[in-house]
Amino acid sequence: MGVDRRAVIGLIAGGAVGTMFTPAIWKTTGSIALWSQNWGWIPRIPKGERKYAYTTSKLCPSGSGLKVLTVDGLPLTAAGNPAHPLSQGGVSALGLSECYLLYSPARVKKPLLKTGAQFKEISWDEALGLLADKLKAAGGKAAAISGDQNGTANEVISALLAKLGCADKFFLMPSEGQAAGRAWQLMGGHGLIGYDLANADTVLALGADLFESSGATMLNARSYSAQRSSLDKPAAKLVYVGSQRTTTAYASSKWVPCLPGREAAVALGLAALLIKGGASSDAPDFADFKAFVSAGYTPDKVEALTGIKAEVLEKLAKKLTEAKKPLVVAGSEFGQGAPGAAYMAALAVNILLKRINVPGGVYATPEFPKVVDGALSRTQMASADLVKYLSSVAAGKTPAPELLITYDANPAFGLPQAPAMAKALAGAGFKAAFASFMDETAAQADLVLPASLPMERYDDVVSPYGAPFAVYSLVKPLLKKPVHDTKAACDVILAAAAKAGLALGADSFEKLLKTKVAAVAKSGGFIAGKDASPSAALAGKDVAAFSGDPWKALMEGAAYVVASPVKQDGLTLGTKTLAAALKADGAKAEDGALALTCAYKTRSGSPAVGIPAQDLTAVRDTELAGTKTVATLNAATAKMFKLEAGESIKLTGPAGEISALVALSETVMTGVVAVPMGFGHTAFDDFSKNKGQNVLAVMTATEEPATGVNSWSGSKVKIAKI
Amino acid sequence: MEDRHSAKQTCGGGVLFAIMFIVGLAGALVAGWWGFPQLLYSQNSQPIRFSHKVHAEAGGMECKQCHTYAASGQYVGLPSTEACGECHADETGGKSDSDKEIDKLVKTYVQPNKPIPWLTYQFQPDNVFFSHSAHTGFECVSCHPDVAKMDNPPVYYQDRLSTYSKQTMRMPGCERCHAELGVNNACYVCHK
Amino acid sequence: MFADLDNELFPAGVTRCSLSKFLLWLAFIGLFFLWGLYAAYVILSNGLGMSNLDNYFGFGLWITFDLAVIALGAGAFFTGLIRYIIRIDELVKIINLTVIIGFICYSGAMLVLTLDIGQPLRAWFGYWHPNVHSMLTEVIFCITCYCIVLIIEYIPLILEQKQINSVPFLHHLAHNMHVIMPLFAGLGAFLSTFHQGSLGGMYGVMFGRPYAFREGFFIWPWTFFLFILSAVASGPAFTVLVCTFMEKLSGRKLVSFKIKSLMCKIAGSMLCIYMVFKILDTWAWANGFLPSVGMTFDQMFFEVIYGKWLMFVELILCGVVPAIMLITPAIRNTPALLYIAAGLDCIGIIVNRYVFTVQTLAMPVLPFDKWFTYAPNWTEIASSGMIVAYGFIVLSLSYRYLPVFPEEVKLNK
Amino acid sequence: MSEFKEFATKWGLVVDLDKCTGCGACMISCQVENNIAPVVEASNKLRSLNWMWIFEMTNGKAFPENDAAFLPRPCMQCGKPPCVSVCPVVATDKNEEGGIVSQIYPRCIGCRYCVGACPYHARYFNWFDPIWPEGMEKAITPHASTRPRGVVEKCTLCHHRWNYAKEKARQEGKDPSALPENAYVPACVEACPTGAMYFGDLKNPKHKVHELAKSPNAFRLLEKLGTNPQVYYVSAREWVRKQGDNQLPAKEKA
Repeated sequence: MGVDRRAVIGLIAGGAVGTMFTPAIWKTTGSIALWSQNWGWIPRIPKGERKYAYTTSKLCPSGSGLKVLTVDGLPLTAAGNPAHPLSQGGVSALGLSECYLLYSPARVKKPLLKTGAQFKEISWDEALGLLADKLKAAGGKAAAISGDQNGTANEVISALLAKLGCADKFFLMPSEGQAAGRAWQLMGGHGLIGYDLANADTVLALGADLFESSGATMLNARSYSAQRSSLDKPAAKLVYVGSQRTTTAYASSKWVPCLPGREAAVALGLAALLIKGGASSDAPDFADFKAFVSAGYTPDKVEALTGIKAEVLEKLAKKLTEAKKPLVVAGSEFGQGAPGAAYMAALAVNILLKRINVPGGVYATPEFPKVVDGALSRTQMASADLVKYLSSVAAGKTPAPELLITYDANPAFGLPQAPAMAKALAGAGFKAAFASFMDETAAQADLVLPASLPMERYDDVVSPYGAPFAVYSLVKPLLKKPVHDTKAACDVILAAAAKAGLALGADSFEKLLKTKVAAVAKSGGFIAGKDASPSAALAGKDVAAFSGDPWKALMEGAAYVVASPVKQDGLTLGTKTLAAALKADGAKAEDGALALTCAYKTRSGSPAVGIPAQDLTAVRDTELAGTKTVATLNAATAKMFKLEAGESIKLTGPAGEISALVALSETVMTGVVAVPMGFGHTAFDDFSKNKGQNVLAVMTATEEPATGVNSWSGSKVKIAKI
Repeated sequence: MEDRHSAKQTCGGGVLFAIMFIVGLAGALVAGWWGFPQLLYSQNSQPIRFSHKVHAEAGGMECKQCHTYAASGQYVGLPSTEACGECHADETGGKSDSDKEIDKLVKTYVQPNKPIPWLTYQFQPDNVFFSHSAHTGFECVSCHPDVAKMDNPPVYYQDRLSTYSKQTMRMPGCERCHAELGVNNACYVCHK
Repeated sequence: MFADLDNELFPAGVTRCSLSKFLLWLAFIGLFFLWGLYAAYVILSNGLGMSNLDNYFGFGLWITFDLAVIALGAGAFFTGLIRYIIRIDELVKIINLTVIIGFICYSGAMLVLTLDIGQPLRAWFGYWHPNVHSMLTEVIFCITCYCIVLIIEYIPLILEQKQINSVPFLHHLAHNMHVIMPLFAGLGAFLSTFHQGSLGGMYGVMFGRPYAFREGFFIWPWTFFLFILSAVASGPAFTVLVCTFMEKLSGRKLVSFKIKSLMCKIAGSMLCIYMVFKILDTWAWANGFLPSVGMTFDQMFFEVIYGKWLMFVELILCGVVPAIMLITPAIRNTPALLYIAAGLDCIGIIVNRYVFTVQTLAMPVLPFDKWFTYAPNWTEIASSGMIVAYGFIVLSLSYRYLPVFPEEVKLNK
Repeated sequence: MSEFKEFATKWGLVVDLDKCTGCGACMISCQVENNIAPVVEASNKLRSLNWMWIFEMTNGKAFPENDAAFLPRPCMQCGKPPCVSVCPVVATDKNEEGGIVSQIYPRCIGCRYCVGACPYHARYFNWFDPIWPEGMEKAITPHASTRPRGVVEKCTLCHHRWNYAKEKARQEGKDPSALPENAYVPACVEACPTGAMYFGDLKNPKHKVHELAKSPNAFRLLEKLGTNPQVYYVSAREWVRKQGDNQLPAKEKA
């Protein structure tokens, strides 16, 4: 062998020494470290130009204006639009989610037709043809459920049903707005009601979770904020009456614990005390009212009904009397299911306090003109009760519809006694679901029509419930084209209607909205802005009426506001209805049953949206522990039921049962179990699915005598260890 | 093996060792300084042989005319396909190399309105925050290659491991200048 | 079979078990090693999320393991110090073993650290971009340097292997290295003292963590000095235990009991000094520092898992008791009692490292926060086990082929 | 321990705990703004990354005497940060005007010493690579680079927004070092519906936080440890203020 070991060692040694003096090792080491910051499987951030676009949130019920950051034309993050009166720069968890939800794994990407147990993808032409055929065939036996609470889309759908001859089968998903609207009508009120928190100096929230689920939540929160500089004493007081520390209770100066569903009794108790203190009203039924509350709602009786001590109630009444601008807002602790009587009683207190259509009081706001022939008005829509209808279908008293259209609504998940309701829905002949996400309702539909999300379509937000002024703003597409093969649902409805020979007078929703804007702009209102604050206008400041191109202004994210209330005549205190509705009040609870309350948080999404992926991080481990719902009781209640923290329990209602883990917290009143809402999805994506259980399943919907409103905020459950 | 103790072997081995050591050393130096960079960097050319010279001299265009600062100054930006299309809307049909290149541009990008995947020599990684608006006092060429005089765009060398462009200004470069000018060198001035 | 294949490789004059038996033993240890290797792969390919560490417990089993083995490996530097600098020549009979144990402990600790840091590809940043204020920088530099020193100390031992040593060049190299070994022993002692201290300092400087924070002397918190003392108090004892364990396994006498007793006398003396200071420190901490930040001694403990019993085990049962046992000649000279005392000594130091790592992090500092608990999962256990297996393998090979114990031939005649 | 210098500008956050509802809008806006990937197991708070986290406080009394509050916790941007001096590789520093504690992801080796050192749990480690649901990576922002697994991250008070504000000031020919109030506001502060958070230069008397931080209702978390945070809290409730730091039982009685 010519080369011996030494030579090889020499070569290797020389090579090694040489290599040390080249960049090979050092540069490679450095490059590897640089590589670790550029791993190909981790997304890169966009580099293009940052711009802002303005639109309105359709996913958040508060109707907030959004300021959306875009890079290279793609919407990335949403913040509150500071110039929009309903957001004033604030944004809720749902509003925040509008950008990334575009890419949710749960999105429906193509029209789907159910064949057997499976969905198959079909073309839009097929889908449209099928829908048109079904419309033609359904005749008067159709029904529609809309998840939109206020938009012009409801005009389109209700007009379609009217053309089919079943306008009475147009339903909204239950909301406070409907129940409050119904109550207002029963008292002889006109217009929609709203609450002027910004100008009030004492706000009493009766169950109404003002910053989370009740009314124009963002406007409420911003009004609250403006009254508190954190340096001086707050310019207004906020008292929360409810069975648990809700979002609103945490920000209140006082939390007055009260059994769930008993808001009416509190209000009437206060009314009795106010009248005793000299309050009166020129309402025609004042005398009857006085007699009714004086007899039935003395502090002692109220204490028995609500758990509020007599002296506490008296203090509350005193606070209201002493306040210059008191305001009482009733609602449900979870944004739905409060009895009509609660709203009526609270409105009656406001009437006694002379707080109707005055700054810092309750405002009746005008409805904007309709633009679709045959459409229902907001007031008319409020009268149709979906829970009542479906209960009747479930009981076999009313035939199931042959065609059921659901629009941005998820009734299979979002209604009380959910399993029973879902069953009633399943009985419909043909179910066409306009859905952006594969939700529980879409999953059981025959035809799923993928709907563009607000950032992909034109839409509008019209005076959300609770706003003390009429307000109109537009939703516009921020993307050049939808992320998936989706269409704006209303465009599809208009096209299908035309195809079925039921033309609704417009061939695109965008054009229809232009007509709507033109009609709205004639209402003598103004564009809200820095010098044109609706709250200031309500307080008496003159604001110049708008002139100019309203479409252009609204497309830039502005809000058109009418801040003049609807005059009231013949307003009553609703004594007769109240008396009838509350006849059963005070009935003894069943043994072993516990009052159930829920907490709804926008961060846990909504029935039609599911839990937005990024919001999940804000869901607390006191609501959801892994995949388990957490039921919260205080130590005293737990002791009564011999429960300990961490134990598994079963909660049973008349229509179903759910399981939960026990957590102890003194933020819930004795005798009440609090279960978070918005969990328990069986559809959607991994961020929603199999997370906790749906508390609506154990709720009991009860039809209130006289008002006809179905309520479930006072549900009771049986509780047992498992 | 057995004869490794012999003096001759040791002596001869020593010389051989030294020779081989030098061979190894030289080989490693060549491999490390010449071969290794070939291996590490991929060489890429721009999607279109764009001549800055033609545009700057013959066309009389300013740098900023195409490389407009974005309103916020964050990203100097490359011209959009539309901007190219303003002048090069139609194919020239010419036979010269330049004409063919223009036709390639028109056919591949302008007409279907597709973004041109230009390679950015000074491309900074995501973790760098750089604002052109804070550096307006400098000539472009104090950091960027002086392409204005170039007829052919320079070759783009990309580190295969780190994916960085070889020409990218690296942290010590930024730091040096900041230090010399007495500008803050705190981490977050340039990182995000 | 191949029973005698490697006989030629054994140190002169000793007998070893058959190769097949040895291979079987290695295979058995190898299983643990491979399991740990798989765990390491799982961690490196998916991220540290595969371990049971979490937002509250950034440090867990691995850091405890590191600190413990580094403390127990302190026998190397301290025995070296005494042997070469103070010149207690008798220790030459066990010094090789201390070097091997030191090498295993330190190289093992560094292996675990590469798993424990989230970005192993950037591990060298510690040298390239050091923060001179960080105790961890001191640790990184000292451990690396000391590990190199240990390698340098280990090499001559490898070179003394019968076959290797027959090469004149290597023989001379080994000899020359032995000659300069006192230099390295000194250097090692310096480096090791420093990083044992820095490891303690790492905790002592965490002024946001009242459980661990200590005031101190110059730039070093008291834990700096306590960690040095506790390491030298346990290292020699651990060496004795390992040696005894090897004797039991191999069935051969390796080191005379006299040497073991001497080692334990050294350990015991150091433990006495350590306990005095440790108890003083604990007292000052409980009565001086804690009240100054509004906390009480009782608040530092939680239920059983982080209960006060841990502290009593550490200070009394595994501190004062073995200290007394080891400095009492009568007890120390009874083999069983000596081993028990040495064992308690080592356990005490492990408990110390554990509470400083885990309890420090478990203790809620914010008044509205709560205690969280931590238990390692299989990936952490397996990868730590891998290091133990690695130690067994290195030690087994060294014992079989290297003249580790100068007295072995004599003792087994 | 090294000492840290004072800065002419000290960005400070003041949270009014009486106005905080615990709604979580701050957490979500932070999450989206700073490209923290959503995780399916996000309700596991021991593993999720929350630069902004909301603690629950209670006065410890039984119903109905019970009172409770939420405490949003960003990084405290301590004047003397326990996390900075411990970092072995200078991946985190407090070296810029404004006093925001930086955290440089490409430099971090992931030793988690800073995580252990921070008593506020403000530092988070990337246990896994950040993976967005397929397609959702199109909605990540240009504000913060994505972090690979194995590095530590934390609240930066949306430092990028400060950079943008300075950029804007430069373009408008204004002094970027003298920003008016609200020219720079972190995402959490912007998103807070009830306006519980205030932001500005603690040293600038024209900024509201300057006065708020001096309010008798103001306090900081764990002041006794000497971390000297730049985040303040205010509450009119004494028990809330007291829970900002550990109190010896004897002192509580006094």
